[in-house]
Amino acid sequence: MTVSFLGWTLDNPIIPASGTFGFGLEYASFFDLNQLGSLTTKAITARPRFGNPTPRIAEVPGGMLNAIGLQNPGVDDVIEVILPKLAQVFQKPIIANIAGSVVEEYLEVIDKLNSEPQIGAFEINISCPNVQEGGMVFGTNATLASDLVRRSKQHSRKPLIVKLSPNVTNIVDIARAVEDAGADALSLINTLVGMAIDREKARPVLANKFGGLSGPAIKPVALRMVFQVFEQVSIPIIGMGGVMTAEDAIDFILAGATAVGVGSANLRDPFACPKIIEALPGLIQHLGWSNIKSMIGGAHEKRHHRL
Amino acid sequence: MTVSFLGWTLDNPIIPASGTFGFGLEYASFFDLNQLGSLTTKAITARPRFGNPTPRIAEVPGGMLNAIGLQNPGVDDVIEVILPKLAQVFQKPIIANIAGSVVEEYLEVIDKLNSEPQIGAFEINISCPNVQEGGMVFGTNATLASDLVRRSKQHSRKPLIVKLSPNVTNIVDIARAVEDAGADALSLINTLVGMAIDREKARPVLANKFGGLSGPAIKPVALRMVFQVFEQVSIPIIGMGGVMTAEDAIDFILAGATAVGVGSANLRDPFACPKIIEALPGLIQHLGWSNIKSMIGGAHEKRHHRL
Amino acid sequence: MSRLVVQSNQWFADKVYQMVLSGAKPHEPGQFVMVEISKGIDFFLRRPFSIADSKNDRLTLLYKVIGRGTSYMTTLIPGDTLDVLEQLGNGFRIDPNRQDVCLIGGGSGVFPLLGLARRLHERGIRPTAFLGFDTKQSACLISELSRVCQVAITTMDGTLGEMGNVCLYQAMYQHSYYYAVGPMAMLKAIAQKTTNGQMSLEERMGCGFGACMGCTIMTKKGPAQICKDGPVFSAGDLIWE
Amino acid sequence: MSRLVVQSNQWFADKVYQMVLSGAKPHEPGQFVMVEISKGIDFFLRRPFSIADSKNDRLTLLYKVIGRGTSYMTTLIPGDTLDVLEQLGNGFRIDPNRQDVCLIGGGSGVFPLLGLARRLHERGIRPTAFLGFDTKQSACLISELSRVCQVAITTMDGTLGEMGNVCLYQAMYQHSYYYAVGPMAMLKAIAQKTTNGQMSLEERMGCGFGACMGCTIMTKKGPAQICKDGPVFSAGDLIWE
Ligand SMILES: Cc1cc2nc3c(=O)[nH]c(=O)nc-3n(C[C@H](O)[C@H](O)[C@H](O)COP(=O)(O)OP(=O)(O)OC[C@H]3O[C@@H](n4cnc5c(N)ncnc54)[C@H](O)[C@@H]3O)c2cc1C
Ligand SMILES: Cc1cc2nc3c(=O)[nH]c(=O)nc-3n(C[C@H](O)[C@H](O)[C@H](O)COP(=O)(O)OP(=O)(O)OC[C@H]3O[C@@H](n4cnc5c(N)ncnc54)[C@H](O)[C@@H]3O)c2cc1C
Ligand SMILES: Cc1cc2nc3c(=O)[nH]c(=O)nc-3n(C[C@H](O)[C@H](O)[C@H](O)COP(=O)(O)O)c2cc1C
Ligand SMILES: Cc1cc2nc3c(=O)[nH]c(=O)nc-3n(C[C@H](O)[C@H](O)[C@H](O)COP(=O)(O)O)c2cc1C
Ligand code: FES
Ligand code: FES
Repeated sequence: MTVSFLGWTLDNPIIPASGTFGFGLEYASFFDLNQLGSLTTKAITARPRFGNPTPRIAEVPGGMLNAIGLQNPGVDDVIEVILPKLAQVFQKPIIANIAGSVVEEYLEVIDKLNSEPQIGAFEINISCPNVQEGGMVFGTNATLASDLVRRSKQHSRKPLIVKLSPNVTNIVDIARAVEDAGADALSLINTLVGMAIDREKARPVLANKFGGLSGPAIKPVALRMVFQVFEQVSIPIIGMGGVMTAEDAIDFILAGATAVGVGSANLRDPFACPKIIEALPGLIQHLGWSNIKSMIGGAHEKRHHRL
Repeated sequence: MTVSFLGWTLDNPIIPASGTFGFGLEYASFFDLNQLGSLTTKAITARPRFGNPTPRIAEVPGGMLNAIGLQNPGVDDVIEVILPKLAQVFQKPIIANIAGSVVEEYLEVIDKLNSEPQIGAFEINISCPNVQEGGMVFGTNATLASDLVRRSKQHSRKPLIVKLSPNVTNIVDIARAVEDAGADALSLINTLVGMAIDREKARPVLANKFGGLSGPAIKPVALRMVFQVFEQVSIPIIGMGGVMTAEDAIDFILAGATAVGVGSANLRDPFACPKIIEALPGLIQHLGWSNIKSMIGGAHEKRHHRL
Repeated sequence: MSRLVVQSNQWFADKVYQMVLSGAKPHEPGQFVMVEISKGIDFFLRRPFSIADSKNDRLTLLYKVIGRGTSYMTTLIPGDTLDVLEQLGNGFRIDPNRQDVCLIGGGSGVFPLLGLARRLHERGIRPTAFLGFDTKQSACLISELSRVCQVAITTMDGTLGEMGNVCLYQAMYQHSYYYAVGPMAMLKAIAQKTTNGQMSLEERMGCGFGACMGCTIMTKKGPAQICKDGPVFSAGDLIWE
Repeated sequence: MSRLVVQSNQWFADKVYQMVLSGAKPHEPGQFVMVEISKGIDFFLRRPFSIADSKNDRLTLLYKVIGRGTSYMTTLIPGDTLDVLEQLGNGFRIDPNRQDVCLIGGGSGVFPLLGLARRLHERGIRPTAFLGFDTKQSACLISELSRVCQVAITTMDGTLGEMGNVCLYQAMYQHSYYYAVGPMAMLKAIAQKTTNGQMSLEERMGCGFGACMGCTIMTKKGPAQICKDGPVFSAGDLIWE
């Protein structure tokens, strides 16, 4: 079940996705977090953010929309209050998801978090669809994306994962650009921009009008992007989008993911990750593989061997 | 229930979407086609096309993938064999969906169909994700799209609807470009590019690897694009993507659609369209509106009045 | 997370059903549960429902049929099981020394007041309940509440009790403390008169346990999650636009 | 499209269930139905199943548990209803003057042969059935078929009948005409020996009635839809790579 990722050995490839797992603390009352491969924090910004007005959540067929708007207590509070609490319930390296309105905000957060030993890697979020400034703007423009990644890389003393937006014409272009700019790994995908309408009130359900679509509905798009990017880049991929079961996780690994992010599934079922982790070994055996490493990219005709 | 669209009066806004309704003939054995507002044909190309190898179909959460690859008997057969048959079971103007590998192929089909009186409008398909050449290539590049539309417009003696691809960073850019190039209306959306993996065989389910995602899973993305485009263009929109019920159809109208395309739903339930048409009047009344026209764009803060 | 068994699921009042579940953990009045409507993805999110009452392993929910999920719930029959996330939220805080309290419920807001009234009654407190409904048909819980407290009723159309809006009921402001549950407009009107009380809030929820930040409101003490820091708030902490 | 009622739904052989539905239209052997697994979007597409037998308003399906849909089907109980698109496809063509015919079935391919054998029997034709299974446990329909025709069996592991692949069975090529249903590899092997017969094909289907072009194959007569122009084809019309 172990996989090598960014130089660490993950006990298993399952990593809760940013924004669906808070800072882990709520889930610690449900199960022992150390069962996880790693965990990704909610997006961290330089200063506290309240986010968008409510309603921030809508149910849609096969998934949900969210327009949280990067609510978080800011990097200082994360360092002073949250990371010490998390250290008591989770002893593996975590992934810190980082967001900002401008490049300088990303750099400020990186500078401050650089010296936190709990953090194993940064995940640069250039794909949040729910904020006016920054966020997805970086993720939908190869030049802006690669500039941000290059400068982040100069500041960062930890491996840099870049989380891509699926709301683009050509995901491979962006993936290549950030790889060239120094990214150590990619996370894909973030949410698709969608909306729901309250037909009784004849207005959008979300106060923010639009929100990010996640859940099983986006799995085919996510799989396709992981598959395409795997063939064109040589850095590892955290694949995510609609993973609910061990079967879904395996699909992402066969498409080319080294690790698998689990997002909205945690909200529906707080035990989603441990259930997936428990089911994986049996499934891998049933499918006739000896280990996860050998399965990475297994659905490609010419499978690359890059472990 | 009537709406004006391209100068015609549709008895109702429900129009089966291209590729899910063949050329109507199969459905004529299920119900009287004249109940429909109009109907859209399968894509027509200059010469017969066999399409992609099978499997061409996969089920995914909340929808399906298809990689038909524009199978059709070619424009000559459509004119000689199919349109006369269709004339016997459907007496309203139809929408002919047109595709091609190169601009000249589109123009050839338009030239040939121009003199067919059954055809009320052309729907230029610049968004088929399942062919190597043409198709989505036009729909994901504003310059190519507007060039194709401009030249099609010069040839066409019928109103021109342009069917957009959702696989783009900015749908509004493309919509504006084709409006400027002379499009009379827009259809959105075509399918999202996705994939499914056969994990037992460790390979893509579809012979074509990737396919077009349709069904309820894409409804939030489709609604968002209709909503965004409605605010930025002044030509009417046929909204589609995941419409299964009258409620879904109303959501698209409130988002800004003048007519509503029903696609995959027809495959699951051949009576989907007549059922939706039957349910609409009661639903409109329940929601407190006097007619459909007044609902178009009703979910926008500043509602445009463009009927 | 538990699998609870439907013991009964019956019509209770106009568009309102009562569901009794067994196998449940104990709950405080004011807490809520997140119910998985069915397996599969037809209902992706769980639905939040307040505890109407909780006794031994029995949990009573009262639910109004609003949309897809609650419509589906009416089709469940005894013996069916439901996956439920239990013991969510903070619940009402009860001060045994505070005797002169009233309960204010508007519409579905009356549901969680039943368990609260019973709990107060166990503690020797007999509050007055002011209940507001649209019309006689939708009125409910009156006989149940009458057993443990005094009940005063308003309906918008005057078909039962006094005519008008419950928050216009002057008598309730004579009590020194309140517990209020109901539509935002009602809560706001009450808070503008007095903030001596607790209010239970509702919002669309992604998780129900503090992970998704879907249900955040700004309070005088900073951002708060309705699902975790609430749903019951001190009226004085809330901010109204 | 009809709502059929489940009359029975029982284990039939290893991983194979038999479902009898009432309220059905009459069907020809070789035709198929498209079954809606459940309402809602948990199963977006219908599933195609051949008619194992059709009598009065009763339709018998035999289904192998393969994936999500067929697993779910095993949970249905008598009285449940299913939305079914009926009378799809062309069915086997029977020539009453052709007496010396054999049936060839591999795995689940044996299911539609039951109705065909019974129909041939009604017409006074008594074919020989050559059935191939993986192993004894998965063998089925032998006693049912024995009543209306002669049966010869092969299993891959030799646990029942002759050991080996059914299409290697030389005896069957002594018959002047065949009806074959089974995996593509089996059909191809047979077609390479002789094309004097009909073959029923399978493919993933979007609609089942000719609208989506999901099930197209190239034949010697041009493109054909398995769902509409088939599923039964003259072996001589098929093209093998
Ligand atoms: C803490 C809390 C306690 C509640 N207690 C009760 C109760 O005891 N009895 C009762 O009848 N109702 C209660 N509600 C409201 C109840 O959750 C909604 O009526 C229900 O979720 C509607 O589901 P639906 O599928 O029928 O509606 P739909 O409109 O089809 O649901 C679509 C989505 O919107 C959400 N949603 C719709 N209305 C609301 C709402 N008012 N609040 C939160 N989410 C909503 C649904 O949960 C779902 O995710 C409570 C809500 C909260 C937040
Ligand atoms: C004309 C025809 C007749 C058939 N008759 C029978 C029969 O009598 N008995 C029987 O057991 N099976 C029959 N099959 C195969 C049967 O349709 C599949 O086994 C079934 O659809 C699998 O569904 P699932 O949800 O369990 O599998 P999943 O793999 O979970 O299904 C996923 C999707 O793939 C499709 N699919 C998977 N396998 C097949 C397949 N072999 N053929 C077509 N679609 C497939 C499903 O319909 C569904 O859309 C027939 C198929 C066809 C085309
Ligand atoms: C409520 C919610 C909040 C999210 N917040 C963030 C975030 O802060 N940063 C980020 O990079 N992604 C965020 N995401 C995106 C997820 O991490 C993930 O990429 C996406 O939801 C797809 O995975 P899923 O389908 O498994 O949910 C959020 C998703 C949800 C549902
Ligand atoms: C099987 C299938 C074939 C399709 N073929 C075409 C086509 O030939 N031309 C076209 O413009 N769109 C085609 N589409 C796209 C649909 O017209 C429609 O835009 C899309 O499916 C979204 O709508 P839906 O979710 O209601 O299916 C096809 C869709 C399906 C499912
Ligand atoms: S509903 Fe998720 S934090 Fe409250
Ligand atoms: S399955 Fe749709 S055409 Fe055959």
